[in-house]
Amino acid sequence: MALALERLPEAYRQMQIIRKFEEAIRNLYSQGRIRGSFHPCVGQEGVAVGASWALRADDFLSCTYRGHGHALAKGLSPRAAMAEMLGKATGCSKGKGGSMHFTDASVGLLGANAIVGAGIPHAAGAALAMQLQGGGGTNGRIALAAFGEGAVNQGVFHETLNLIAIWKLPVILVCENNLYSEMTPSHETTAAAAQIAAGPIAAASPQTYQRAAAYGIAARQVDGNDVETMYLAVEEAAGRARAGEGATYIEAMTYRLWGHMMGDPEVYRTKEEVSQARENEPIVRLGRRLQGLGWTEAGLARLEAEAEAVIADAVQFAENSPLPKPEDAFTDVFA
Amino acid sequence: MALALERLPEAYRQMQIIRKFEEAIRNLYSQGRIRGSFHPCVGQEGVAVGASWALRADDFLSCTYRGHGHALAKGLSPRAAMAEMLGKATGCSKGKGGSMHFTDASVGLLGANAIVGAGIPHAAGAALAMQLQGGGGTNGRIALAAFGEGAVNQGVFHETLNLIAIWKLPVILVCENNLYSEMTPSHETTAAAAQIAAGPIAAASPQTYQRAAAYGIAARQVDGNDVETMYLAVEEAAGRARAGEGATYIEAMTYRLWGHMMGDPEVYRTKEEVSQARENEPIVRLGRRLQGLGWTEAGLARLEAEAEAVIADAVQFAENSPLPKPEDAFTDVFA
Amino acid sequence: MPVITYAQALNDALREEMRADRRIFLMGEDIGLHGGIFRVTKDLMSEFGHERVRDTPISEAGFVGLGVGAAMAGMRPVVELLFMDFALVAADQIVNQAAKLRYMAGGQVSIPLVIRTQQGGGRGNGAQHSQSFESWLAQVPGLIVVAPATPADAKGLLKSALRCGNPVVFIEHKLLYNTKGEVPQGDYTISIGKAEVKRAGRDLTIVAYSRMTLLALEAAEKLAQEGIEAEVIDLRTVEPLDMTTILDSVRGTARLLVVHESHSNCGLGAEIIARVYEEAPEALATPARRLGAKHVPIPVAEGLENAVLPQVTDIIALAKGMV
Amino acid sequence: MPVITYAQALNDALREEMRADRRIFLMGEDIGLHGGIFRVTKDLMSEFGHERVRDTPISEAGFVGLGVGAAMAGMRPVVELLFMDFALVAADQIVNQAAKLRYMAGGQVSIPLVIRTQQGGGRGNGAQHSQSFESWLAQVPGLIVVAPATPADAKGLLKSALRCGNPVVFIEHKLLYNTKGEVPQGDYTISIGKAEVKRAGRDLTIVAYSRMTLLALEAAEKLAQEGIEAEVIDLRTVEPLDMTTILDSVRGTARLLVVHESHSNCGLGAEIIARVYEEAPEALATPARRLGAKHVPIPVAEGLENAVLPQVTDIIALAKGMV
Ligand SMILES: Cc1ncc(C[n+]2csc(CCOP(=O)(O)OP(=O)(O)O)c2C)c(N)n1
Ligand SMILES: Cc1ncc(C[n+]2csc(CCOP(=O)(O)OP(=O)(O)O)c2C)c(N)n1
Ligand SMILES: [Mg+2]
Ligand SMILES: [Mg+2]
Repeated sequence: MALALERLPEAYRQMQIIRKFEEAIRNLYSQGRIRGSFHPCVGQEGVAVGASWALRADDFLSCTYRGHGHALAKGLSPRAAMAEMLGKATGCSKGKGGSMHFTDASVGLLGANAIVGAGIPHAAGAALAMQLQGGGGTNGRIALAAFGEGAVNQGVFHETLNLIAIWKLPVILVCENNLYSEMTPSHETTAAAAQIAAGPIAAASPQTYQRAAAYGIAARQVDGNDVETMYLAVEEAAGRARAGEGATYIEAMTYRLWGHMMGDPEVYRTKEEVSQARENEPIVRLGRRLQGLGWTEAGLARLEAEAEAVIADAVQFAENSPLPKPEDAFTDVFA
Repeated sequence: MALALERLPEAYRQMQIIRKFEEAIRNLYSQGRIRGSFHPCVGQEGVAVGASWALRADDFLSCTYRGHGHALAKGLSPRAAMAEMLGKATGCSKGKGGSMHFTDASVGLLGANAIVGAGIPHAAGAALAMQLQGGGGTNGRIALAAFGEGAVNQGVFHETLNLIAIWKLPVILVCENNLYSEMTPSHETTAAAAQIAAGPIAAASPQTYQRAAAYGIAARQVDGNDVETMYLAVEEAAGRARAGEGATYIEAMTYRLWGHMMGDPEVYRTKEEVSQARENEPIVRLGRRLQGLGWTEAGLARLEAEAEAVIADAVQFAENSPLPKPEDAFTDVFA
Repeated sequence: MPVITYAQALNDALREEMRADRRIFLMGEDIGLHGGIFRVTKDLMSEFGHERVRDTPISEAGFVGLGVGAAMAGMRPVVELLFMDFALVAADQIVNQAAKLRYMAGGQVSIPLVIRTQQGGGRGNGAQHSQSFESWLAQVPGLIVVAPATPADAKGLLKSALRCGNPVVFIEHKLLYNTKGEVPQGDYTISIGKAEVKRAGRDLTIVAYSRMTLLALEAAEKLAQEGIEAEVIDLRTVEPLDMTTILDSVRGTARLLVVHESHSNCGLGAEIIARVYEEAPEALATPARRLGAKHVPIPVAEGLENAVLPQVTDIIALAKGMV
Repeated sequence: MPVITYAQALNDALREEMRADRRIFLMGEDIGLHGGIFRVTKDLMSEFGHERVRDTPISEAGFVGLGVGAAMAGMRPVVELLFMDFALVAADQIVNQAAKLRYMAGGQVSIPLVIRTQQGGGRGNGAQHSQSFESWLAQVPGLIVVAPATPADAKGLLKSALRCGNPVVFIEHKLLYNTKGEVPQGDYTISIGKAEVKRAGRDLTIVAYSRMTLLALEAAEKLAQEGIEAEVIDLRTVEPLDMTTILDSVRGTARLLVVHESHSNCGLGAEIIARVYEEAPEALATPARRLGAKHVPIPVAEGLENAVLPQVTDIIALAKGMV
């Protein structure tokens, strides 16, 4: 089922929350108030919201260091997320995990992962657990793994796809193809089946979904910057998974509007490419769509302001939160 | 070019040498005179001889613990090989490597490998070296990696196939599909593209060559028990590689007539399946072919006796060879 | 008490725990119909079915990773690595994932994952099939590492591992599977982190674990014939270390020899020695010593392999040099 | 002598050696046009071309494996792992392959492969991007492991590594890249396996390497203000260990403190301590001590990370307790 029209404003607001979250971090980062690295997902909010919203609260999700959007859309509190960024005791991981490891077990967020590809088997394993607990069915619950297109060149990606296929695991694989892996255009490092012509969406990009097809996993490419398309694709995949029909691979074409991380000089792409991409980014796209449905600029600005307020509150909460105590470093290793 | 008719008797003799080599080891093993594990290649001699013979002496080869046939066909001396089996100082690796690590740098044998999949990037790396030394050409030399069909589920297989494809490396990938990985039928553990029907050669077997095709690598399945077919396939692939046209993946269908290793109770297959396979094994096949070309049973028996003599000599050499000295354990770590 | 093999003891532990706890399931290569290369999972597939005893592809990183995910989702997976040496293809999932995810999540998730494997040399399996990695794994915060020497300890520790709720690397030894010993009937556990004095003695303390415990005991018997009474401590768990038992013993004997099969360099021998000097420097009358595999890959030929791996004669020679 | 950064020193070493030896080529992520996240391979692609400076996919096992094969076929590959933590996805190729193939072949092949990487914490990069693995790698026979602390040592050791004909894990530190120091002009090398006394002192010996050398030197300056003169040895190579330099120093100072960033457990500190007690037990007036990372994953928040990683204040406190 498609994303209901009456939820579109909410989706717009959710994408704005993610955008403002990243902007706030950039701001704090440039003030030297955030440690470690920060991999912004600006421009990829459509994938995050479309994918997470098509899941149930008790479905599982694993994502990457660039997964703030997925985490927030799945239900991680912006306060706990922002406090984690600032290394506070109130952070979702008490300051231990930081930007690359957002986790919220209460909303099925198994965790973001800083090792490329490594989170994919975790989602598959959670799906296997559901299959086992459901006595061969799925127990109603499924798992989604989100990863970048660079991950398709990591061995564990393949090993896991094969396991998912032979065991018919209720998994959804969402490849967020933003065309680059760090500072390298992914088509330079990613081979694809020769006989299949480049798709319509991004001619130069590798067709990673063909890799999944080689395991007999249903695989397709979609426009990830269109939140409704994304939602529908994941919704359908979730239906298949819950019905015991196995996994679906969704290659969501998108674009990373900012650099790979703070400090990226972006030598690998032109300014024109980026400004062209801005025309097609998910928030602009959904804004146009809402205007088509009768929303005014003022109405959209109100949604944006609401998002702004959510993040301002999160920042304030984080700033006012206490630091962890040094001795807290020695807890949470074992259950 | 096809394997010249006048070389067929020699090929028959070479396959018999491999067969007798394995039989001699089984014999010694059952007497408790060989340590470690032994993974016989009996039934797979056609792949070994067809593949190795289509290479030049200065081409590179990497193979597996089940690679005695490849090693001998590539030119490893049966004496040095048998001495290695018996842990003698005259062994190809001075008793340090044993059955699973046959190496002969002088004939391009980079080494057998006891880690599933691990030798594949070594062949690719040697091919890369040739490409670099040839200034972007292949310097006339190429590399072949032989591995079992179980290896296609190991991450490094995929990582390497992608690297081979994007860098157009002069490599030949020979998957020896003998239907089983240890005691497990490989089709139970190996997913394949759903839309492609099972091939004619072994309906139940996974179509591993489709995995290669997903990287744009030319890929096909051949009858590995027919040494001429095998030779031709590798010969053509070598031509492509030398011409800078890149890699070829050859899935060679074959059958392991003995157990996975000594002591395998073979609970996973029926006696009928094995005896059926005996009709189709490479030595029987080539024998029939030679008879069609006018060879008599006596003529074939003579070739077999020659092979027997080569191995008897190798065993004698090995038995008469000295043991390594304990202090030799501490050399050969560093160059 | 019935006398059974180490392999059977492990098999019993798995069966009993699987009957008691539906969350436990197994993944590994050839563990199903075949019952495992070393027969540890014999007949478990027929009792518990294909769902709970899963033959895997040769994808160690993949199925260890699935184990991590399934553990986070409430199951108690047991994954088998056929040889410890293959931990290297799954190293990221073991070290970066299983060991760290709970910590990185601030304690929100737990990873009750048991990684069973066997290690060690002595059979001529060569450099890629004979390694001992416990000293490496003991370096990794977030992992519990056990290495039982006897059937009874193997069974009791495997039960503890399955109940403890944390990632455990459970290390068996290829040469122990056919060894036999008395095993208590009924349900019992051996505590993780508790060493055992397997032989009392006053002259020196030999600390060992896994197969080296048997060698240490054999050496102790021979030393006794020469009037030297060695106390043999079997660590059973190598991380966390039971320093209490070690220090108690060393305070009595004033001499310490640690024996292990992993390479000496940065091994548990060095660790235990460093801790004894930190925690009870006054206790030792002679410098502590350790014996591990020599610093070369493990060769195949018997004479070479014996030169590299610790032998009973090496233990005796070292012990004699200390008293 | 010109003063340049550690990153520039490495860049110079690569450039000079690549000019001199056509067998050298580089593989790694983003090393080409971008010049590497830490700028160590800056401008090398423009000088040496795409063939010799190769941007790779995110396939560490694959490209380390290609490096092994290319090395056997006569090249001198340098592969870069962006973070040491990623050695875990390539662990089989490093430990089972690069380190062992020569030995298993009875010396027929050689593996002149340099694996460059950076490790360590202090930047809040979290548990999967802050680890130090030198103590693990030092356990692996067949690997040479170097970890220079200064620009001059970095350049001289990288040149030695590229010429030595064996597998070398060349460990840089993320917090050292921007540090500066004098670097000799022209061609020079620093010998693998040679430690250096970076500061002379009579009261205690502090052994360190990589970034911990800088912390040890800072601690020594502060200790000097209190009248304690620490001798600081920079190991530079952690495998093989230069025990001669360590023992010479300890014989003079009678006190030993080892500082490293890898976890304490089974770390180089324990190893060095065990060797000193084996080789010169009479030399020490007080028990030897070591300081490594605490036994938990590396956390992100500053106060937590500082509690886990060795700090200058920790070194000072330990040193004071010893003299
Ligand atoms: C195994 C591993 N290798 C390398 C890295 C370093 N790294 C972090 S992000 C990244 C690029 C990933 O690209 P992609 O999968 O396309 O995801 P994106 O960052 O574009 O979302 C790399 C190479 C890593 N984290 N893990
Ligand atoms: C990484 C790794 N995992 C597991 C093994 C144990 N093992 C040895 S042979 C084998 C089966 C390999 O099957 P296949 O690739 O089909 O080759 P075959 O033995 O049939 O020639 C397995 C699982 C190994 N050697 N390496
Ligand atoms: Mg990307
Ligand atoms: Mg097979």
